[in-house]
Amino acid sequence: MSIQDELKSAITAALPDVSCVVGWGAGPEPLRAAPLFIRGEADLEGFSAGFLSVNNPALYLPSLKGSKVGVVVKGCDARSVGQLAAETLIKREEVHVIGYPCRGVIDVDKVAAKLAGACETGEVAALREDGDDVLLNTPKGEVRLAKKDITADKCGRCAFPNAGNADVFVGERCAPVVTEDGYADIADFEARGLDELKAFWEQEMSRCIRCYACRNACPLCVCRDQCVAMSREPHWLSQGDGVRDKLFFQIIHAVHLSGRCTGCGECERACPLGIPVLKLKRALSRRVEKLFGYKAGGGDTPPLLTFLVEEPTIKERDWK
Amino acid sequence: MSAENVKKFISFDALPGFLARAAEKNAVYVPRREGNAVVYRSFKAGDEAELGVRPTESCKHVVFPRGEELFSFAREADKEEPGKRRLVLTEASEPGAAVVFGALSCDARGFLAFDPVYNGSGTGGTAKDSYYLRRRNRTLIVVKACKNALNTCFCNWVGGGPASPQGADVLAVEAEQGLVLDILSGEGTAFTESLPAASEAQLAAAAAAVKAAEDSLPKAADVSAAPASLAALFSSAEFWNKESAHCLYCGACTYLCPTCYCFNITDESDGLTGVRLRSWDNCMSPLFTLEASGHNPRPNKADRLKNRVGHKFSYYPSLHSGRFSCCGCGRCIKSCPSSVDIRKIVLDAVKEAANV
Amino acid sequence: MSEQTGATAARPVYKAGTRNPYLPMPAKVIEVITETPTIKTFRVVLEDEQLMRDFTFEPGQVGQLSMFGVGESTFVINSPPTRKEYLQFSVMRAGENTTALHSLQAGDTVGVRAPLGNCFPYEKMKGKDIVFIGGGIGMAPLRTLLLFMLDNRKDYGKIRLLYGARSPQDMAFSSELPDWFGRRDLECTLTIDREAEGWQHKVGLIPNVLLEMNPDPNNCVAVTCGPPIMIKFTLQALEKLKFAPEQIYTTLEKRMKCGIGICGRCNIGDKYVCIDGPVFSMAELNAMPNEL
Amino acid sequence: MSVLEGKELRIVGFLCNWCSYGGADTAGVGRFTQPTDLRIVRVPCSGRINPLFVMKALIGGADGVLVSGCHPRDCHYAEGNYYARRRLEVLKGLLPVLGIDPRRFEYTWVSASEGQRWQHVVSSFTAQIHALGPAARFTEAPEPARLGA
Repeated sequence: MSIQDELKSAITAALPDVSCVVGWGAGPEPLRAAPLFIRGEADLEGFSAGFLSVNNPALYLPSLKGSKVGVVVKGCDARSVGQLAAETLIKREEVHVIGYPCRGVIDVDKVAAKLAGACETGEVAALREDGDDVLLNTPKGEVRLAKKDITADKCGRCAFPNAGNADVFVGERCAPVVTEDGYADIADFEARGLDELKAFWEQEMSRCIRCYACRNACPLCVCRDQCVAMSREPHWLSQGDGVRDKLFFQIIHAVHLSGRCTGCGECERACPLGIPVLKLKRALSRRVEKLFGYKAGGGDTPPLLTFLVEEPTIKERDWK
Repeated sequence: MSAENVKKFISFDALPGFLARAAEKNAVYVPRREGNAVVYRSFKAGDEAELGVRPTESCKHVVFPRGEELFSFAREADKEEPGKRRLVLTEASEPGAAVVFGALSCDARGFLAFDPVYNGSGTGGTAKDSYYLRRRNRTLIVVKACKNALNTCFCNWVGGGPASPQGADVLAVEAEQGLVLDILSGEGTAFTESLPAASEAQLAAAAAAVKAAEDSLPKAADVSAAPASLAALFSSAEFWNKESAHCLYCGACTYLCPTCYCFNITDESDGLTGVRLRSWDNCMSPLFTLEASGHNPRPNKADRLKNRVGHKFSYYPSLHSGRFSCCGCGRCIKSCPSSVDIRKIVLDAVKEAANV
Repeated sequence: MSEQTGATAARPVYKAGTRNPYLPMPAKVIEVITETPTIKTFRVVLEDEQLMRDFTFEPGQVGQLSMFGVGESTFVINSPPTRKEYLQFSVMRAGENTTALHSLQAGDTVGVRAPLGNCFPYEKMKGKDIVFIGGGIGMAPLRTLLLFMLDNRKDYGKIRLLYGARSPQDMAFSSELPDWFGRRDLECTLTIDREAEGWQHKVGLIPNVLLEMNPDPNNCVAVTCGPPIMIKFTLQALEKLKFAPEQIYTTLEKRMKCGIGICGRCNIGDKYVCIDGPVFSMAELNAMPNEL
Repeated sequence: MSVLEGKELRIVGFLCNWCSYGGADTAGVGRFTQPTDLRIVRVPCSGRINPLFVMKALIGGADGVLVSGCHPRDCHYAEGNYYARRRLEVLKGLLPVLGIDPRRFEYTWVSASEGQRWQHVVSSFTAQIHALGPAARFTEAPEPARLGA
């Protein structure tokens, strides 16, 4: 049985006990899938998990709290489920987690870069997977791209490709791409120097349209309806179009995710203007990992919700 | 053909110089590639306009800024009564002239959805939005016709086309290493005055390009039943819950949309001074309709998506002679982080209503 | 771009000097009345004397009150157009702006954008009996029409007022009540939800008291305003009393910003409460989508 | 000599009510000389300090931010400063990636009796900020001057 069929059987088996199973189905264009809410076997027809399964279905779980639901997850999505459960934002026993080995997902922006000059991604009429490659039907003919060249950055540093906390796991577990996330991207980025980075953020954030897709796509941004970004009391942000306020929102998002972010990258993927907002969260994750050895998503108590009287890893300034 | 109807031509080589000269007189906005996005930026000499890849955002912010000062206020010391403060209101200064060069046809048509509303149709013309109107009147729009359709394009469903002249002052069609310019307004005539007339060969190439672009669009779906269908489904919670299940109710669709015109008004103050600001608002946000009492007429994302689609394909047409407030640019589909497809919702609604 | 030579639709014309509909008129607060622990009434006069003299409005129209630096919110002008010394607004403290408004004192400046919206169809009501049914702060919009009718008393038949509040302390306009009771051309009924010491009027929920009053629907119009739950049951009571939807008027509240039908948030289907309302007949509301 | 020399910079201090605010008061009562750049915001506990207070100050134009609370084991509310220590220590990781010099933010502990320690902390932190100079401010404009332009 193929992975697809195995997943479908797992979903079918789960359906009697859950109100729906969240997975992926056909999207509006060949390069994009859409989250799929499977409520009955009829909905299963369009289901597919694989290279296009970009969206993190854990996003929907807090809003479905109160009834048992199923969710099909990649390894990174499973980390979000784990973190939500660790923070009691969902009840783990209310979620039926179906895992499968994930070998990476597409980054449409990388496809756009590969096709630059020839056509836009929106002109791709069909996509077909062929082993380690994809074949794209474009107005300029068939284009073959290696999956590794158009796979999301996060997949290149994936240490958890197999949903560790799955209730049902189908397929053979695959080897992690790396065993440790070295945060080399953040180190390289920081090496650009303070002045350049300040200018970088000013330039990037000036594209921001304040749509809050980054926030609403974040599975751990659970207070989005009462977000401080919209609050008038206290008035953290103006509604203006200035770069400073837009950047400050990203700071709010990053700070609120410190010790919680699993690095699923949905914030950055959701940004219609391609602003690399994950960097700020990763900078904090790196620090959390270094100080407390904590990787969000494993189910342990988040490090900022606890403390040690003596903190062996914190080297305070002695003011001598 | 009268003199002002002569089509002009500008070669791609001559374009940067032409735009640089225009930028001396007006703010000129052109699409520019930045990272993975294409956004409208004010043109500076030496810039390259991106006229190939279609802009991620619409150009509506040139006429309808994301954040616009309506007026400022200050509490100034009263010279006559020491210790007292006097309120001073100062209206925002007049905007200057602007040019958008390389807008999409759907972007230009988007303003046609704004126009009647901002011209005071709701109040019988007694309250016109002076801020919008003056910018609208001072913004010249040069449309760059699309060469082909994207998967998400559906301008032909709602009365548009890749080279529709609606809303444009100048319509530019790519041909022979340059642009053939169809001049559609007096301002367009003045703007292109320095340019030579297009040759027969250039005109023929442009006509062929338009034909090819139009042919690249799949046949338009019939959405004429949408207004009645959406009205009929207003109370169908099941339908809207299903259509909105994967929506994450951010504002990407509304803020990228050339026709979404809703706004918020907030005071942003700092001590004794401040501004009343008009900023883009988003009907997908629960705060849009949340009342001070805590009551919200649209508490669920299903209610809000219903309003968004209903506004474009039912309420607006009922108020504005059947015109949809959707220009079919497809940005809401293309940039939706959760792949919500407004075409599917409208078609599903038509189908569902027919079954009821 | 007035001259169009092509197939494009012309832009709407902008004439220099077009009135700025967002600019409030500064107004001086001349009196603040504490009605209840959460409701204050403000009497304001436009600072520009000419504007104040020329200011006209109809009963039921609303205005936006500005606290500069905080924001704007919508309130009915609850003084009648027949009494022009000041404009009166009653404000229940609920959110940021109403809290700021409650800090106003006589002599302070507010901004006013008014009049906005439609009005009660007082012409159509001429020659008819009128029943006002107000709950809590919902009395404010009724006050303007009630006083207007009392000032044009001969145009209307029997006028009755049923006004209810949770407790005697929650009853707004209490300083005016003796006057209203003293009138022979107005039948006044007050009610509170629960028994209170010293209370000499009715005790009971508004819809029940209304049924007890048993107004004759014949040639009668009911005008009601109050919290949603009260409206819901009052409408049921009116239906029981055989009032037709065309005979019932109410005035709605929505979150509003522009007040002139542009900003897009106060719609119910294709109707905008700020311009097509706030006054609607039940018949009109029945024809609109159910999204209150 | 720089025109900025001798000029005050904008340093914001968040001090807990029970220890560090008292410590600053002790320093004042003891007439210990200290630089005057610091503007103090008194908060109930260092645990009350939302890391966003620090960020808002830095983004809003502060040249430096200093947080001071009760010494570990001395928190008036028993554990507030333990949580603060973790949060603020983590926050330090965000500054460089934003292009903000991490030396512009420090946290420490000063008790109500440590007037002298307070004087030392303020003086050395102020000197540190003066050595860095005024912070470059993030633009409020919608569209900054482009990189390289």
